[in-house]
Amino acid sequence: MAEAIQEGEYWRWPETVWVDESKNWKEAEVISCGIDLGSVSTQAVIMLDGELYAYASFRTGSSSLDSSERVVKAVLEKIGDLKLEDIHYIVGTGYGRVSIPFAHKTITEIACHGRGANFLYGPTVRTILDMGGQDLKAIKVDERGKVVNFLMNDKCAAGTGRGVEVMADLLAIPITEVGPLSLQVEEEPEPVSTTCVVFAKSEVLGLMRKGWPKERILAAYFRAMASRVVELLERVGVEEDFAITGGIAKNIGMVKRIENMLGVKALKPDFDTQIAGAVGAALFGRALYLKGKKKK
Amino acid sequence: MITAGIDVGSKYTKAVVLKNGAEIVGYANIRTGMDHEKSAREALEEALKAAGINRDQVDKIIATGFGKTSVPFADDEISQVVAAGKGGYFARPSTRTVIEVGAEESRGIKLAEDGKIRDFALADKCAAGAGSFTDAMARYLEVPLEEFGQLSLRSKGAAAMNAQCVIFAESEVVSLVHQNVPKEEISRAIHDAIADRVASIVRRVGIEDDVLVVGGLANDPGFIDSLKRELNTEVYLPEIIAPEYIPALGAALMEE
Amino acid sequence: MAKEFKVEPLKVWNDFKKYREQYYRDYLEAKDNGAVRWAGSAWAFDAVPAGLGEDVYPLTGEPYGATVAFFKDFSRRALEKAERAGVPRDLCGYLRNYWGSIMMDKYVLTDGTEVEPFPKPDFNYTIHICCTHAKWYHRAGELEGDVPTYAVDISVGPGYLLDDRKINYVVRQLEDSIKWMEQITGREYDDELLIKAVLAEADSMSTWAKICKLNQNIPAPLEEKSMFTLYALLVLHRADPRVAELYNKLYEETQDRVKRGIGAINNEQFRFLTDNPPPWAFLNVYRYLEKEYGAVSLGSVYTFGLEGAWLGMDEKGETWRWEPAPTPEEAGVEISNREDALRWTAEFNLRYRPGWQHPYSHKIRKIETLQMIKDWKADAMIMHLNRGCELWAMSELEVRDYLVKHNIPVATYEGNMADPREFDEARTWNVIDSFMESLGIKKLSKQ
Amino acid sequence: MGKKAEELPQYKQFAEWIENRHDYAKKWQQNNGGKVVGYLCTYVPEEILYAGGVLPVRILGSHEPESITRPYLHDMYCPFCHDCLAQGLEGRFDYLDGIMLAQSCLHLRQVFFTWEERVPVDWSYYMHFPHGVNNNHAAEYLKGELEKFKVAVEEWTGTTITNKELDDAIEVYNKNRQLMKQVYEFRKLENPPITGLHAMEMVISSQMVDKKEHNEVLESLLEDLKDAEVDRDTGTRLMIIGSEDDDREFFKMVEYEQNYSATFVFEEHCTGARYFWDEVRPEEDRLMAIAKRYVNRVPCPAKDWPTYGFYGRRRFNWIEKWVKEFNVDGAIIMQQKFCDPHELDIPSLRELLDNLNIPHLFLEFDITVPVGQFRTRVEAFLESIGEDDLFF
Ligand SMILES: Nc1ncnc2c1ncn2[C@@H]1O[C@H](COP(=O)(O)OP(=O)(O)O)[C@@H](O)[C@H]1O
Ligand SMILES: Nc1ncnc2c1ncn2[C@@H]1O[C@H](COP(=O)(O)OP(=O)(O)O)[C@@H](O)[C@H]1O
Ligand code: SF4
Ligand code: SF4
Ligand code: SF4
Repeated sequence: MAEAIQEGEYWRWPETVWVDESKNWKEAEVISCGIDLGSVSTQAVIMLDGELYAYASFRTGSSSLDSSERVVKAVLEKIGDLKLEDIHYIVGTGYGRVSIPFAHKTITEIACHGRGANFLYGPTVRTILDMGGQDLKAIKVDERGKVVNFLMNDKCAAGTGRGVEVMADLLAIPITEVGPLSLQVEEEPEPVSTTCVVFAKSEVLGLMRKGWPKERILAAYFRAMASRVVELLERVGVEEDFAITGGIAKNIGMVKRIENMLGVKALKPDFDTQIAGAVGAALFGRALYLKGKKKK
Repeated sequence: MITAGIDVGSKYTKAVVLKNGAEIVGYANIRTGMDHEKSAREALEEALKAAGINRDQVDKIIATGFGKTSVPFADDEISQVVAAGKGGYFARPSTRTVIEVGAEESRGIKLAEDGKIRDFALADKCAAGAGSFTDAMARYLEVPLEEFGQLSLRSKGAAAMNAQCVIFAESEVVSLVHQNVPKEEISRAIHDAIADRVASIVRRVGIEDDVLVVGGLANDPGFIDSLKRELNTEVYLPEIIAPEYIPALGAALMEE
Repeated sequence: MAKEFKVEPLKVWNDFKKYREQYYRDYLEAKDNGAVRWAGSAWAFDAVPAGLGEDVYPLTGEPYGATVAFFKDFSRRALEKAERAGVPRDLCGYLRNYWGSIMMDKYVLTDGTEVEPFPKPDFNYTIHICCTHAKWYHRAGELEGDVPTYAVDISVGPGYLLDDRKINYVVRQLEDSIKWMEQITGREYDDELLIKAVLAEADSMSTWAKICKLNQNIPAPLEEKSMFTLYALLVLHRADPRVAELYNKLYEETQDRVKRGIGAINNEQFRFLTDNPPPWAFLNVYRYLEKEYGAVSLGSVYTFGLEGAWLGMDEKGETWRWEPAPTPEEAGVEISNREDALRWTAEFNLRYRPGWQHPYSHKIRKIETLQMIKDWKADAMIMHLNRGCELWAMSELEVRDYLVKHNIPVATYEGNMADPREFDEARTWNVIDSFMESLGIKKLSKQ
Repeated sequence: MGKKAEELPQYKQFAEWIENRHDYAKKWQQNNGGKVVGYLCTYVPEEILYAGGVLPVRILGSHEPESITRPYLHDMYCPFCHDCLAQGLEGRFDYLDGIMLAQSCLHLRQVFFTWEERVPVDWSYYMHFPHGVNNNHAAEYLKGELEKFKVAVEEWTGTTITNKELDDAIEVYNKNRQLMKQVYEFRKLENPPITGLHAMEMVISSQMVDKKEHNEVLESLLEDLKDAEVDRDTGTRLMIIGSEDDDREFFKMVEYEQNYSATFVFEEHCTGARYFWDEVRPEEDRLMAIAKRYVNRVPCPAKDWPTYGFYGRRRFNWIEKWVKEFNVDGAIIMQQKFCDPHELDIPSLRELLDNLNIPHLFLEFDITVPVGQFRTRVEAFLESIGEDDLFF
């Protein structure tokens, strides 16, 4: 068996910068920006009159200031001639929202994911699961994307994005591949008994020593994670349509298991699920800008 | 007579070679790999090499540590508690309380005057009271482990930290970093948190002088400093050998 | 080297198993015949509802919760169901299994058969000793759809400090509760049946104490793992005369075993006590100790003290007496009417059940435990730091500290009586091995 | 226009009392030559102590992490009781002449017994106290316990407690309750001149100082409140429901340090209304009058369960009433981690609030509050109640 113990960089998920070249910001009435400074990833989204225009998604570094600057710089560079001052309104959200110096206002990631999912998946969305780096949120929204009810996981970070990263490292499998690989089991194994990142690690090592193939280990781990997620979801009550946002929505192994346990299919996204929070923030930014103008 | 003790820890495997139950002639420490047996063999070979002793000269091999059962070539195995107790007593006979803190576990052991174990307590299921905590946090703060402890010593005070859990501590640390709290204070807060956890376990057996701290985390001066403050008593480190070797030493001592 | 003792299976074993099986079935099927069903804590005044008729069937929640816990898969589903409905994980493990079972609308029998729907009681009848009991059934009643609940308050302090005024407080409530039951069921209450039940209750509980006492012998004729099965009838329905009869049979057989030197395990070389409800899904802890170390579990303040009747603390609160408490007959008390019967059952339960005493100070449990170690000639104490029950967790660590100060070796392992997810086998074996090694006791295989 | 509400000197006084609780008690001891008793639960009949010339002070949280209780207290006992015991073991209450508990939850009981044994104290009293306060015989039973208690206090202090002294004590206590209720009246206003932080500090300080002194400050506060100038935005009107909670940091964060305006208009917990809402109704048999007060007060969930023909929770009737009278927009259900009595009521409480159409947020408290995590939850909760104009 491979010596997987060295800390690799397998957790590194791909960073992205994207611009819709067919649009021209100079024609827009309101340019708004949302920045989602999460514990693991940071996104900046720029919208023109409420339409998606450009975004960047990076890894969060140990200084939030640098992270938010880096990501905004990246997206502006990609656009080319847009400057920070040209943006009418910037809303910060996410874990580090309070330390984004150039944000005009901060709004919680819960409201932003609600609003963002409403935009990205359409107004039929009622239940949203946001699976991020260190927390889980189950959110219920109305037809406008306004939060009706929500729950966050408490105290134990067990079973979140960070956990998957640790597993990827441990098994020496790139993070983008752990999901598909975990589905290559003939039969679902018993879930690991703890989703605590620290202890799951020892448990997983134990399974490796027992000679379990990697796909089986991943299946056992994801199953345990999924059951925690489903627990949270069922506590708010799942209503269709159901959507998953955040980074782990890209992990098909998790998505499939959650769907199976819930007996509900998640809407299929055709965009980057990690940007939902920043999209919501940018949309709120536009609303706030217009509201301010009306007052004047 | 030559004996060898091998301590297969969750992160590191240590081996100590002992002559006549009294003289340490070789030791080695390697990262625990996937294959425990292999790690144990490698650690032993390195220690033997350092001692200049051949494998067939070894009379007895005793395994301990969390992987002790997967060392088929060992003649016997003993529990970590007894190993750490024995090793601690040998290293410092005036020891009455041994505190062992490894990568994922910590424990407190109370010794009688003759070195017999009077009582012990194991920390419960949470990694927040052991070395992995500092490992994770040092990585997060992008500071080498060796410096992480020094940082703590330089701090003027501790940042306020609520997290009782490694993972949440990580998010706490994120927010502390975001608030531009100096790394020194964060480091101190983390060490205090670990010391707090360790102390609350060791207090179950009662703190009696001398207190000897062993296991890998004992190398971390920040932790030792916090622990002293928390327990409000002097604590000692083994002088004859680095602290992480004490359980392996204890295992090697089993045969006298 | 380990001595060899003769061992023999218990003859009454199957009778006990059968009673337990039938009990859950009776409760399930009672409604088919128009009988009365009630549910409540195993601490409830079991004898009192008996006056409603010959066809009254109880379901006690703790043993039911333990039965659920035994079937790991069912239990996991029940616990998850409860948690998803927002029931916190740190609440009493039995209660979570019980609520979860109601929420799934599934009832499990002792052979693991799952039956739908969950059989609703006509009423809940309980007491309140930990923070949980009354509220457990209160909420269960709500979940079941307005099943009325009655909880008797017994917050009168430990047995040795009882006085008439306190006993009256409980008796008055019991009287009220009879009227209440009459209203709920529309039945007329029969005092004769009450008297019979009260006598049977005292008989069952005292006889159990006598049986436990026989374990002071070497070799111990019983070990605790089997006693968990044997004592179960007390928590199911100790006021049933058939239960009293079974205990008398068991008592005879155990006496006989002692006379003939029959042991519970063949290699007894180490005697230990425990202190808390065990992790039900992991009774192999006991098997491990037995097989690897020839260690026999003699019992615990839990198995002996939950429903056994003992003299307990003396009037001064200084000495604990592990002597069986007298039945009405032995005490020369005649019970001829409702008042007598209620007074007897109130006082008997409040005064003589060690389990009632524990929440009223550490001192009681400390003295009690140390005395037990002496009387049962135990070498050590192995404590289960049970996250599943806050009542038995109370004073536990103080007792540990006290025993260590008295040079009694103590080991502790963590777990949960009713939540199989909170038990770590490897860790537990590690604790046990470390403990035994530290006492200089080697595995039998290595001797 | 009167003074600025936020700057009222009485608020400063409350906070100061809390911060200097130990100094206050020590000084009181010196000045009055009397004894100070620390108590662990609000079911302790303080009137009797007070009548005996003893100052009862409540032992409340310090909110500092500690590592000294785990040798004695099980991990799964609530953080509040770990916090209380830790302070005892650290000697921060070394001036106490006595400690006492009126039987409440198991967790506090263990704290009491460990304290009694491990912290030197001259006098300790464990009072047996009915748990089933909803049953008809509870007051009678309690009265008997009060008689024993009175004798014990008399023996300890070497005095006899006269009817006159009992009446005086009852009067001081009742007065305190009335005055605090009058302050609460101001919270019904559209723009209350008192925030939850100050209201809570008012109640907590009342548990730490001589009620006579407290009454004086309350009276002057009531004067000032009449024309106090409110210059903060009330925002969302919140109610807090739940376990013991004296964590002022949390109140500060919600009312003063986050993104949206919000004001607590009611605290239901035992450092709030549950403590003082009910008065002693004088009757000839003083002890019976006191017994009835404690049995009939807004119950703690530890004691609130059905008996006989009553199948509800008495506390819930109060909650319903307060929600309406104080015009509450949303509720925060606040629970000490591992607090069983509350945990057992919360599923039903949620149903109650749903039926009342009151949105609610559940938070679990520890010794220290993770302000960052809670901030996000609270802000999101407020966003879900208000901020409608972001959607168009
Ligand atoms: N391309 C990908 N494939 C699979 N998983 C991914 C991918 N990108 C990110 N993830 C997962 O998503 C997590 C980050 O989620 P995210 O929502 O960005 O976190 P946050 O917003 O809390 O910082 C990572 O820890 C990783 O597990
Ligand atoms: N020089 C050092 N400075 C700080 N911490 C150290 C140092 N060396 C080891 N450690 C800590 O000790 C831990 C390993 O301890 P060890 O007792 O060898 O673990 P185990 O036996 O559990 O594998 C590491 O996780 C690390 O946190
Ligand atoms: S068990 Fe693991 S995830 Fe949970 S609190 Fe502890 S370290 Fe954190
Ligand atoms: S916590 Fe313990 S005493 Fe209370 S109901 Fe549960 S098992 Fe019984
Ligand atoms: S918070 Fe709950 S458990 Fe803790 S002392 Fe109060 S009632 Fe008891």
